[in-house]
Amino acid sequence: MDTTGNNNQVMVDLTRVTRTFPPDVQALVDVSLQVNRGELLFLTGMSGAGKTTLLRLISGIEKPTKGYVEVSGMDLSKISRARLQKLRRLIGVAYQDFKLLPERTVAQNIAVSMEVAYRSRLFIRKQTRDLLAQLHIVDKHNTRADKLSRGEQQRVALARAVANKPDLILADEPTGNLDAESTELVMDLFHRCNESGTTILIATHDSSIYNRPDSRIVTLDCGRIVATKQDADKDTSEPVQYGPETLFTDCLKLLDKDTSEPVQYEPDGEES
Amino acid sequence: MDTTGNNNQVMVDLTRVTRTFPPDVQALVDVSLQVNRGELLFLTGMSGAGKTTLLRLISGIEKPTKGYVEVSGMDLSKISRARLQKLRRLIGVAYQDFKLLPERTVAQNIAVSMEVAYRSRLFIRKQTRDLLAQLHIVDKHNTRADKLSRGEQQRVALARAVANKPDLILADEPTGNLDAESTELVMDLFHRCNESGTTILIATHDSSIYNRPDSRIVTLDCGRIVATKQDADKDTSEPVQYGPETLFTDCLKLLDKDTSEPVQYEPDGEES
Amino acid sequence: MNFLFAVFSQAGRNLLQTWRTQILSLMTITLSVLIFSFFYLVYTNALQAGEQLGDDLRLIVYLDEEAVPALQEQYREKILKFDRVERIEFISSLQAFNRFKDQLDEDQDILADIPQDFLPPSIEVYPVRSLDALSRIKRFSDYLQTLPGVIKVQYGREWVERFYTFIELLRIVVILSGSLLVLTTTFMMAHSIRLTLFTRQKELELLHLVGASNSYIRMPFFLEGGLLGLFGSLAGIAALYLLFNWTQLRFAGSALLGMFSFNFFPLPVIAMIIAMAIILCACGSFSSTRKILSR
Amino acid sequence: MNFLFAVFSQAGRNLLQTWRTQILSLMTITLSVLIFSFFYLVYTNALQAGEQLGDDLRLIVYLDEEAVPALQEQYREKILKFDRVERIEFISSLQAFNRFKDQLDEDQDILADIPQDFLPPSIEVYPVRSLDALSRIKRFSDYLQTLPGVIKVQYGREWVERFYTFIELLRIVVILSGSLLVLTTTFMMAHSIRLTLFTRQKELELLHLVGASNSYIRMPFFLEGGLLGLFGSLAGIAALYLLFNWTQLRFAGSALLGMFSFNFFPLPVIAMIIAMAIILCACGSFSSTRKILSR
Ligand SMILES: Nc1ncnc2c1ncn2[C@@H]1O[C@H](COP(=O)(O)OP(=O)(O)OP(=O)(O)O)[C@@H](O)[C@H]1O
Ligand SMILES: Nc1ncnc2c1ncn2[C@@H]1O[C@H](COP(=O)(O)OP(=O)(O)OP(=O)(O)O)[C@@H](O)[C@H]1O
Ligand SMILES: [Mg+2]
Ligand SMILES: [Mg+2]
Repeated sequence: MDTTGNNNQVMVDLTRVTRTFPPDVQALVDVSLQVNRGELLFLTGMSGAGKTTLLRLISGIEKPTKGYVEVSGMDLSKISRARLQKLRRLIGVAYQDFKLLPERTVAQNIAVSMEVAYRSRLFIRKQTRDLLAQLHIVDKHNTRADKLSRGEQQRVALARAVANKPDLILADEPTGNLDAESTELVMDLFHRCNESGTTILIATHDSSIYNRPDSRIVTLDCGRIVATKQDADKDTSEPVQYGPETLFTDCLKLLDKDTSEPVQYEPDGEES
Repeated sequence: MDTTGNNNQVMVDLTRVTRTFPPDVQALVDVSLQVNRGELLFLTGMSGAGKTTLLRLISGIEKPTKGYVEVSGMDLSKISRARLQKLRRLIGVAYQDFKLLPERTVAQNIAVSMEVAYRSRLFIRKQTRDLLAQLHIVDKHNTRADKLSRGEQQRVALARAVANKPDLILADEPTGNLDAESTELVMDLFHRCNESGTTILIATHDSSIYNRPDSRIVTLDCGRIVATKQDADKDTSEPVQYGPETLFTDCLKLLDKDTSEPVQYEPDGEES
Repeated sequence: MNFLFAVFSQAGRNLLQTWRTQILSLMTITLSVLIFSFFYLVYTNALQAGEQLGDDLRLIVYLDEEAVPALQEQYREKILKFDRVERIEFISSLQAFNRFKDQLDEDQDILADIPQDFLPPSIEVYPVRSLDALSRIKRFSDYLQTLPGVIKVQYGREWVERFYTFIELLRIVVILSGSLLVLTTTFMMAHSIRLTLFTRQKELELLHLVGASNSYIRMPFFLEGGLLGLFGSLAGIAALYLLFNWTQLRFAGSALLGMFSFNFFPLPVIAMIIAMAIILCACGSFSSTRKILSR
Repeated sequence: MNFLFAVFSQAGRNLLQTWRTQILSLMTITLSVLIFSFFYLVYTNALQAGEQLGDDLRLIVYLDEEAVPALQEQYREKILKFDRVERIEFISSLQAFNRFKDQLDEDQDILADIPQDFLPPSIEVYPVRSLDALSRIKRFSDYLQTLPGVIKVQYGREWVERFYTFIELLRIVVILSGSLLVLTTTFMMAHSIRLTLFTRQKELELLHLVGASNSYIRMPFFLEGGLLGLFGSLAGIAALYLLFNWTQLRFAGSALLGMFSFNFFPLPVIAMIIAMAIILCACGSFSSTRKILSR
């Protein structure tokens, strides 16, 4: 699979990215992050820290308020729509809310990511079969997505993200609904992909999957990168370590809100 | 709050309940389970084991194929629609897929469960405020539900389940999208509810929340109850311990499928 | 108290929150009411016009000799048997001659040498003025022909037939397009209801799940439907009224409107249309929730 | 190859999977085509009928004395200046007397004593037969009145006016209901498209997210729209044809249809209607995706 754009070592490059939402939510503040090709990176942080927002910026669904997002050497704010579409076909995203089509079968859901890249039917069938087998849901091949248990849906979403053999996989909380055993299956799949050269970003709360010695972990807190645990055996040029904040403090923004400016309730507006 | 039906000690009583889905999915097989009033019970099991199906049977959304489901002394298959509706108002359910209304604000979403019970506006406002504070999402009071992060949505779903001070709380994977700290908040909330007499059933994969000494744990595997870890200090009449199966075996049904009857792919039907 | 409050605040909130769909629904209802009342107005006015047009629709029955009073009575009896006849008038030869003279106007002198009884005496029969009567004139004329002493029955056959044809055509057009429109509006309503259900399905399911009583779920729909019906039909009637006035202004000068007097609906009819719209919308909206509640 | 295959299988799958909405859309299109072609048919036939009805629409210009050939030429010239005149005919006193005698039929003997020139000579003017001409007759008659030697101009003024009125009325009804229907069908289409988008929104969003190219997303819509347009318009035309035949059978006996010959559309018109429907539906469906793709 050819990668569009220049072929340097950096897959994802965020430069001082800030993303705010109206009215005054600061989802990401001044975040800089480089992810090399072939890396497996874990993104952690409290709920609401900005992990999903970061992944959405990388896949071009969200635009940064400030700063630059480069993927595979291309600045997302500058490329044409057609190029962005091509780029997206090289990125497999497993969304936190899955985004499955409820009325389609499992096989059809997985096929979507390959069909848009005009893969042959043979390839599609083989990939679907393989992935379902690896994730232990072969018997759900022709079941409608909305008839699946939540954990099965999660695995289907993962299979879809991986199916088209993308260069970059973004997995948002990929094991939230999975038991220990299924988590193992999923992580095996990711490791296999990673070994064959795919760059993988995983946003997760599940310490059992990121507390391995060989993983690089980036921790967000209230939209800022507060800690980076460096991968031991791979060398990256800049070991980032921001600010004086402690890990997992209760969100400062939240505390601020609670004390200094009392939350407004709009006594009449809330239920009429 | 008055509980309809006779006032015996058993809140939920499942008697040899079987639930199958077409074409041949056995979601629950011959399950018997008693939950006493005021109990806190954890339901675990692999993905696809039947936890959600069990909870849906208890809240009357799903009907058993065989067997009886009694809640608060009433057989769900026999009571009238109006009674079922009344009963549901006494059960708070936090769904695995949240079922929030995306276009309503957080406050409106939480208010729904209280409004259908014709609570006063004052009560609704106070409860909403309290719960949001307890779950650390006060600042999201007037945010639309679809603008929240997934973990925030999960907490809103929990708040809605708890808001109407129900007699029975069914929480399906309540911490799947939450970090350790938020999980703590949620479990605190559950414990407080439990102490004030509410019966709570929690379906979860998260061993960090059920591996406490004082909790009763029921483990499902392929629709059957395979193990029950008895609560140490409370006494219940029948400590159930089924079959010779080991805990968390790979699903037998799945293995069966894989070997004896090869999965049919419908070569032509899958993508046309 | 709490129930009523809950229902009203539900309905209000829904109207606010789904206002785009609601406006589409409102316009659907407005359009439907406009269409129905338009065709109803055309139909009633066509009937009225039909009644007015009969004015000159007399049949002239030529007699072979002057009818004496006794004979006149006999004729009158035989002709008035038909309840469709408004009045009859006996015209003697002399009266006919005078009329002819009046018609010739300035050229009266050409009649100077002609005997005053050269025109036969006649009976003029005025049928009841209605659309309906037009279609029977031919049969009626055939009947009159059979009376003793009648030479010939004359009427503006060609014109009457054409007239009849046109009214009939108008009627066919009105009825066919009316029924097409019934189909269309039924369809639009179906579309509207499907849209409403699509936008609300999630909410209804949730309400169902948290144990809302049937009336809690349905009453807001009923209220909203009623409100939409009220405003939609008011707007529809108003639009029709504007259209009606515009037409009248537009054709104020032409002979067309000088001939017939067109009338808008009287108030009771308007009230009835609005009431019907409210009831239909409220019930339609109410019953649209049935499918979801039956689960 | 792969692209075409993907697009066709997408379109096919969508038609299968959302067939309930598709049937609703198909019926919408059928109804719209039926309505449009119905009014078009009524309108063209009304125009045709209007041309036929002018048949007896002559103006009789009474002259004070017999016109000699030279004078006749002069009159002819002056009258034919109006391009709305089809032909004129000179009637001498004798010809008029003979016609009157024919009209009186068996009662011819009453004319025995009357001089053969008691009726004035006249010119009969036949205007072009068209709806349009009707409205000008009064003005034309006024003009003829000013010609030298003309005593009086006579025509079936009352009837002509009424006729005109009715044709005008028919036209207003057709036009007003036509425009109401344009509104209605526009509306139904809007409803239909909204419904389609509602049922497909999730899918479109997903396709967008996984990087489907614009044409991959839009072509199936284009194809489906075209197919719906084709089948919808075929069904609509078929329905109209059935309706047309039913009407003709229904009124086969009446004078109405004996007078005018009503015609269905010729093939080229049918082909054009179908082509228009296909193009409109394909483009409408195509452009409906714009909103989602612009994100
Ligand atoms: N579209 C939006 N509009 C407004 N606020 C938003 C929007 N999307 C996200 N936010 C807010 O931005 C913050 C970060 O959200 P994000 O989804 O990135 O968190 P997260 O780290 O993924 O959390 P979780 O672990 O709960 O999924 C949250 O406070 C959220 O409420
Ligand atoms: N409506 C349905 N139709 C068909 N099969 C169903 C339906 N609902 C559930 N199933 C199947 O029943 C089995 C049990 O489902 P259930 O949702 O109870 O699992 P679970 O224990 O909640 O799993 P998870 O932890 O993944 O949520 C699964 O194999 C699922 O595919
Ligand atoms: Mg997230
Ligand atoms: Mg589940």
